[in-house]
Amino acid sequence: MRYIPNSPDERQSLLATVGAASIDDLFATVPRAVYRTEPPALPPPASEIEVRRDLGRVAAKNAHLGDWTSFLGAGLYSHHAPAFVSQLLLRGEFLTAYTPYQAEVAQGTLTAVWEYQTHIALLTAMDVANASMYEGASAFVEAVLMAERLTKKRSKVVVSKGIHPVYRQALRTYLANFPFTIVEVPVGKDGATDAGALAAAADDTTFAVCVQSPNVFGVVEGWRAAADAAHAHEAIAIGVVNEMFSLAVLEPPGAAGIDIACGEAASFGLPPSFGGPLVGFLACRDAGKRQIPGRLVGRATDAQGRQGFCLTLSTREQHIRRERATSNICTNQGLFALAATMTLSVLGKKGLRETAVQCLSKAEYLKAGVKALPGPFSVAFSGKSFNEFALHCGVPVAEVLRRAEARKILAGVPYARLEPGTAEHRDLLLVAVTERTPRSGLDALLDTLRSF
Amino acid sequence: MRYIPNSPDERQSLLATVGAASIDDLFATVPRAVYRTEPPALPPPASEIEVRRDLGRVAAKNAHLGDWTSFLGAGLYSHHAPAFVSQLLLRGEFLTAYTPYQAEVAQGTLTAVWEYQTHIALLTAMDVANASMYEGASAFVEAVLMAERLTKKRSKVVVSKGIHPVYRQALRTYLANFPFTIVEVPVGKDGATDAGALAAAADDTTFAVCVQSPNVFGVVEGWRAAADAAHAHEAIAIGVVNEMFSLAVLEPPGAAGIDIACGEAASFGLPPSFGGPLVGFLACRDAGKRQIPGRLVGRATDAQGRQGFCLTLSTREQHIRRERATSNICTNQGLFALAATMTLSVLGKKGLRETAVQCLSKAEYLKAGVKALPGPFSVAFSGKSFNEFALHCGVPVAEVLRRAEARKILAGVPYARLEPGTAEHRDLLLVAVTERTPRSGLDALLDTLRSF
Amino acid sequence: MSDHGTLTSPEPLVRADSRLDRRRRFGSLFDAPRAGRVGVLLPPLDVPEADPAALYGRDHRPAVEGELEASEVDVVRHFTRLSLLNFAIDTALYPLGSCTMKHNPRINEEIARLPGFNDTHPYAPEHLSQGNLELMFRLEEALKVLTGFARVTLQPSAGANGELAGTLMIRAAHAKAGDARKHVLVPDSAHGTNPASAHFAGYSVVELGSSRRGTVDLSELEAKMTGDVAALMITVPNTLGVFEDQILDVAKIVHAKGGYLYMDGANFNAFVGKVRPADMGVDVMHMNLHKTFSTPHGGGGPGAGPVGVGASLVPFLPVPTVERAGEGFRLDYDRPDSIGKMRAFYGNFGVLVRALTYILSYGNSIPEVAENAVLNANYLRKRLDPFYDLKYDAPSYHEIVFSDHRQAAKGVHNIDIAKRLMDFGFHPPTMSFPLIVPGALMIEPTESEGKDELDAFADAMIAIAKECEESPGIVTSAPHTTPVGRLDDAATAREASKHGNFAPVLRAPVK
Amino acid sequence: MSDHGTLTSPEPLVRADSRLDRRRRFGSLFDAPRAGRVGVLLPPLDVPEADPAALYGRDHRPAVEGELEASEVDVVRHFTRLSLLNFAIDTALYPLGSCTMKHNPRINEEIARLPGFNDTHPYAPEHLSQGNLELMFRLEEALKVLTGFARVTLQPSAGANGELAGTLMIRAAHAKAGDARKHVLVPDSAHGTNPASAHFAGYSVVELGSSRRGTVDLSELEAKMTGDVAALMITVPNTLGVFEDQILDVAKIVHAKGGYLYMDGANFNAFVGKVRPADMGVDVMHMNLHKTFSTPHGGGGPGAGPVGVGASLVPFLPVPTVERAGEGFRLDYDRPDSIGKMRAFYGNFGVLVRALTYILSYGNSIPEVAENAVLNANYLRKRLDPFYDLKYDAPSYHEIVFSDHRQAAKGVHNIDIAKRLMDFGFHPPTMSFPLIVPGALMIEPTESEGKDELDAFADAMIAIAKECEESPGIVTSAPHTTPVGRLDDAATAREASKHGNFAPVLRAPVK
Ligand SMILES: Cc1ncc(COP(=O)(O)O)c(C=O)c1O
Ligand SMILES: Cc1ncc(COP(=O)(O)O)c(C=O)c1O
Repeated sequence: MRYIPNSPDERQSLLATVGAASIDDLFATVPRAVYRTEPPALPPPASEIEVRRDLGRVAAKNAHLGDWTSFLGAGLYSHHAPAFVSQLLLRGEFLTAYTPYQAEVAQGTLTAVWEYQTHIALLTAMDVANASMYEGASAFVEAVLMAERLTKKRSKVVVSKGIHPVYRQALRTYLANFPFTIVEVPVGKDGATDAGALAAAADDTTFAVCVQSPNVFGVVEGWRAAADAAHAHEAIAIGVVNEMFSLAVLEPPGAAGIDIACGEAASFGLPPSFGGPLVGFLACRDAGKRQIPGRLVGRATDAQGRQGFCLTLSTREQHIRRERATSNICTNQGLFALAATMTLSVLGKKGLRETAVQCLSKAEYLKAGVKALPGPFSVAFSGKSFNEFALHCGVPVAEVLRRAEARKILAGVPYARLEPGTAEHRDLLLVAVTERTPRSGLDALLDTLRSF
Repeated sequence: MRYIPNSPDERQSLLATVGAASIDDLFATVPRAVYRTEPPALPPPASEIEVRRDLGRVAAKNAHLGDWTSFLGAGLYSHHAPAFVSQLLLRGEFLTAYTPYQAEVAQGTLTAVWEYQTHIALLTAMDVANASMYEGASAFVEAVLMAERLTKKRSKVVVSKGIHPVYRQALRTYLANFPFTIVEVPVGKDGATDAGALAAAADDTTFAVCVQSPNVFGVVEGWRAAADAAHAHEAIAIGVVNEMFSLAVLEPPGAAGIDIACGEAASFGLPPSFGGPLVGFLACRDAGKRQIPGRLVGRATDAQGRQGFCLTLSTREQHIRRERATSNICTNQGLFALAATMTLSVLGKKGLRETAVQCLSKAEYLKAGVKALPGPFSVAFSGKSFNEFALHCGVPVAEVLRRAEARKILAGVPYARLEPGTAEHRDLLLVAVTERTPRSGLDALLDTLRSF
Repeated sequence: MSDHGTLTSPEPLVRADSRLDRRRRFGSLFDAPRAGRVGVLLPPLDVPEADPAALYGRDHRPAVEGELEASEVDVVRHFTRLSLLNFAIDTALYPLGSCTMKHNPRINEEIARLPGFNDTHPYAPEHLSQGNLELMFRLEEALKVLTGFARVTLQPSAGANGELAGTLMIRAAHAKAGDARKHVLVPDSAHGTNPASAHFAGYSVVELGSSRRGTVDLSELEAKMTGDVAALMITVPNTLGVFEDQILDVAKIVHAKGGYLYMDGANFNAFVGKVRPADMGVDVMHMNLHKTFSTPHGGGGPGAGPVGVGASLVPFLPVPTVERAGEGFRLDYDRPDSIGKMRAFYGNFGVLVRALTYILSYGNSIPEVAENAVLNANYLRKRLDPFYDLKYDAPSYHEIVFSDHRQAAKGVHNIDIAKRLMDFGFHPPTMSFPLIVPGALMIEPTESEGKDELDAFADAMIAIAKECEESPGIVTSAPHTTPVGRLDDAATAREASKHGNFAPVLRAPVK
Repeated sequence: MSDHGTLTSPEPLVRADSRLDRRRRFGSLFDAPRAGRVGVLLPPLDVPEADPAALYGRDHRPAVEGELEASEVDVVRHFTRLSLLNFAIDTALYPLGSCTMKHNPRINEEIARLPGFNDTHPYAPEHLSQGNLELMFRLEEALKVLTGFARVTLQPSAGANGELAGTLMIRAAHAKAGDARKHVLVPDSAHGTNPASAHFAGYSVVELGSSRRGTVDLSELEAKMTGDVAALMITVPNTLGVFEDQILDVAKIVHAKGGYLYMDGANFNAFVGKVRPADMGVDVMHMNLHKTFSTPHGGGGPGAGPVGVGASLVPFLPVPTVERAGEGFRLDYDRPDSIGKMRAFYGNFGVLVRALTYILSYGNSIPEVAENAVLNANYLRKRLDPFYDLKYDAPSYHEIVFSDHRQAAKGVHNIDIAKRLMDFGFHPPTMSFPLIVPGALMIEPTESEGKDELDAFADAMIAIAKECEESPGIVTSAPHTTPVGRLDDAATAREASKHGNFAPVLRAPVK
């Protein structure tokens, strides 16, 4: 039974109406050779009491951030999640609805998506944003594919190594079977992409030039180098952001020549949830909107002049265009785009700014503290940062983590975690703060480092 | 600001409309001698981040039952709470509505209350149940006061000492200023109220005879002795229940001559929450309904013949009858009556029975285990029980608790906790189980006892 | 989206078809039997199964006849659909006077649901309950700061229960002093629970008239405040929303005769943080945490009714109190003069958690609550004054009590106006009291409404006032848009009170 | 309460007044500017405040112009009101074909919200993430049991992403074997994501026609299955709800030519626990956890699209995989032939938690899911068959695809029937595909609907069929009871696609 309402009698009466002698009759066209009458090798049904006991124990084996002082970031930052958000997400009308194909009975979802598009467009200073992508890395890949469509017959994409390694790995995976070459450009001493190398790498076969800011090392490198390099060859400039609060105090991609902005918007109150579900975003200039992947919501009017919202420009999508669609995406991250929208709504202009200033201030405090340390630690790059920076460790990073752990501190993310198997940056620890990190936590980390 | 929407400008415009120069003007009729212009001596406003940190730490100082094997009961039993209940209780339409004075916009609440009344009436086999009382003890007091109104000009209430001591204390408190005498009747060797003493205590000045079953010692004593004692003198028989699951396997008060049933219904999925909010119930025979305290919901019809529900028999209540009302209760336990109703709805006939049988079986297993012990422990009373029994300890009860605690076991409730300051039953530990208590927990407790 | 604000051009007539609409279908689960359906799965029984029939013999009950059989899907949908039939603060302004229907912050719910609070047993050892005792201690301290009282008991389950506790303490104090008294004075404007509580404390109630300004009539007070009067139960601001400007004299008069001044704190929202009741000479006062301190009313409850008392009443507080003990806290039962217990355990603890969360959230800025509550009420007064009668025109605080005097001339009464408001999506005001205002419309917006929502409500009230002039019929026949129209509650009460006629009026019959 | 079941006597005409009703008022928060309002309070900054303007110079941004200013009350009410405009499973049957809109158990939400799962970071050290790794390991094991595959990757974010991952693995396998191929065969009945995914994996799509029975046409398959074809993407049961009874031959034909058989597992609900795809010769298959395994669709997502593969494709799985390591578990990145990563981190972990909770809840009784899903669909087919055309009348499994053929004769099309269903409180069926059924009405009730709800839906469909005969106008002008009527999406698309015309169509303009 569990979640099957019908009683045995009701099932019998359905069977009778259907005119079948048994359930098996309904499966008559399944080849007997593969039709199983034995139950699968799973345990018996578990009651809520048992599931809570079982999975409660499993959950207890993890370190949850609430119990620790955490400096973990590297693309996923745990900011404040307003209390009302997770409670309103439990409303069945949001939780248990499907994609709003039928506008008349989905105005709740549609209005919220339109607001999400607006928030993303405002933050990135872009014209148009879509209804969400899976997460940052695939959003980046979709942006690159979109750029290729926008620039006919080109084969090269120039990618800064300041972009999160995992995003670059995903790009290699998706592009494996296309005749495109990926050229990666290193970062300089300041941790920013080498502008010269970037310009040099771009040519008339290039369809996109891609950078991230703040980049994977936390360095704020801005957008202009990429924009210039791209536009010198009529290529598309792609800007990646995965700490959206930075856009409350830093020049947005749309204001600095970037053509497509993409990345991760989980900073807006999403629980980290071991890395998913998150919410990817993709925004572009008006010129690109017909090539944008995923769903778009637009404002519309009914025959009585009542206004509402509905899905639009659907001819871009797979259910109509099939293999010629702008993407294969169908289900996206609706509920978590809604969570981000709720959070942004209550943060507002003022809350965005205050949060960003707090993040910056705490990171600057920590950087200053590190610089003042006698020991084997230093700030790896000279570039400006926002709420994260790369800590250069003169001792094994693993040892730093161990000592911090003893004090209930998660000291940061070793760069090695981002690119297992490569030898680069083995001595870097990425350290991130948010408005939730108390000064006592910052001092505790500095103490730990001082102990070396 | 916090939860005040208006901006400073908006407040100014309101002030202007009102025609006041300042907020202080609005408080002009407050005697200046007591009007304070200094902020109160409280800390500055705390953000959600700070409140979570602060009160999260406070909460962490408690032993929460999920982390322990708990045998705590003594009037409050933690049974299974279906997952959907606490989530649906968060729906603003239930959570943030007031008492359903206006039926047309409160059919949700009214329908649920009517269902609650039905569940309570069915369980107790009574004709009518009210919309809820605060909790068991005050429900018991209201039942006694109701009995007095139903039997004119009588002055004595006979009360079994099998009734939870706290309920009896509350009775003494409420009755302090009425010319009534309370006669308490002890329990016998079997732990049940001495039937002879009960009959002897009742006379023609008696307006009520009150017993509890299962009683505070967990003994199932049934209702007939009280019913007979009361009815011999045309007094009202009152039956108290605070473990409602017992009614799934035991003769209900309404079927055994009890005139008013009352007590605690928290067993139906309410979180213990350190003893409140809980949900008291009061049910009676048809003859008593005009004297019932609290709210009642009835079925009604509108002019178009559409059916609905509304508050009814309100002339009993304080907002109309003032000092001649059947009670002073106004706000009751609506939301938790709803929680109990949701839980009962999904338990249904089958779930009620299964749960009760599991409780009984586990308690019997534990009792048998205790009886088989060599050491200084025994089952204190020979009477039958349901899911709780009194353990007689030949060693200090405190020592038993201590040793159990070391094994993450809350061994039970010392009777001394129920009646601080008196010398009775200092050697008794009340041990309760529910369907949530795993056999491993039962065996662990027996092991602990064996260690003596 | 439908345009905001303006109330022009009602929508064209459409077939509502609500009987066709599954989402609007409603009714009791008991009306739609689902024989054989199952909702809950339990773990397999891991001990030998006991046989209740054998064990209990003739006391055995085989089944609870008439109980439901439903699946989880049925139940989740039923209650989700039911919720859609309710108005609530979360959907719109809810001006139910005297009930202080303010925003219920969700952080309160989150904190109260922490397992460390929610999943704790009142009889767990004290050393394993230190967090709960600390929380109660901190809440009492905060309430002491806001009221100026010596102690506050958190035990009463709601306001009325607090009134009873307070009155019982007064009675105990007089008894201890060998000065038993018979009466309690209650103004005619008081809420019904006041006289009822006084009665259940064993007092006879003497009613006190109100002055033309709606406040206590001092001369009448002088006259009635005899040596046999235990206390005056006063409400400040009173239920007209008027502040007792002579409260200090009132206190003097009562105290001069050895009486206690009890204050009903249901309207504390009007001056929290700006006036300490104790400073006004109040000896004892209950607070409704579910009003002033934002704990949700849950469609009927729960509430919590802490009672603050001056030094002279401290010995009589209910047991247990929470006391400091070294680093930690303990429960104190050893209070010989205590009135005893108002209930089992320590109070509606979960409500206390929410209230402390709220107090911490505002902290020392809490006077803003009172200031904006009073400002909002006065704004509505100003906007509605031209359209509705105010019987008492003393300065308003947190609420305003209009009457239907003017509309009644057109045959429209407060109840009609209330029902018509529903068509505009607003919950009606309070009408059942104060009894001194016939056809009362008691409106309390609270501080947590913005100008836009206040204006929408005022626009609706004004539109209705116009309808009363131009087309009273649409008002007297309202509501038109609710799932049911006005219910014949008189008929229901008649049926319900008939002997032997309890089902299906008051409950579902056993089928 | 309105009587259950019967569809007689629609209610009298009433003025809906929804523009007057605050609760039905809706629109974007961006439409009602609330300058100066504040929603969130942060802790006081406890370190020296940095000055972004000074630090960033010309890269500094002073403010996000156009962003909202709203109070918490405004926001909570806005989203609560918005929710009231949605249909959802929690309010009524939701027969959106191919989407498997089944009951979403609340225990799933509770478990997924445990801080131990919800508040964990993907880059926390592995030894501090053992619970998460164990959960993923156990889910993979359970899915292996149900599918019969050698391994399952949990990384893909949704079904389409799983399709891409699966196709990329096929491509990698052929490449490794030095046998690069150009085409992928996709039946004309397939969901749009199939050809789209094949395309994004770098293949050209060759369409395969369907037989008269709606199944794959074997002779056409034989003809098109050349050595240049990498795979056939098949859906079982297909989007007509018809089971590929010749699936074993299909597999033989594909394998004989060195191709892989990809199965779209979106319809797994029709046979979960009763047939293991691997046993049918399927080499790779994605599952939609947000369909078969009850994770909520959330109005658009998130989903999760695990992909099961046979032994030959295991080397190509995305990294990392979860492997046993002594007592515990570890992430394995050292897989040289891996296709790499489909996304950051490890997948939609929170969705995985819900799915495992669901699988544990059913355990070995999970075949009942498929049995009842198929039974319910066949019951609806039987009841509706007399009123609607079935283009393909092969035996139905979990869904039925009717057409509007008969109604079209009266000028009523599937879209009209869909909109009219809304007036009855039901969400419409799927209409956008399968493309081989013109005027399709694809109906999937799922197992979690009881007879009463199925009957109410059937009654509604039948009532509409009658309306199509007797008063088609009421159907073609539907819906009549929704907050907005049919929106002119053509006009919106026209506006939206115009150059430079993005606001206010696609977003709010900066005011
Ligand atoms: C003025 C007044 N006094 C007392 C009460 C009674 O409080 P409660 O409902 O919490 O018992 C109320 C609320 O109904 C009230 O408005
Ligand atoms: C048959 C079929 N295949 C594939 C998909 C795509 O799955 P998703 O939406 O999870 O990407 C769907 C669901 O929309 C579907 O119905």
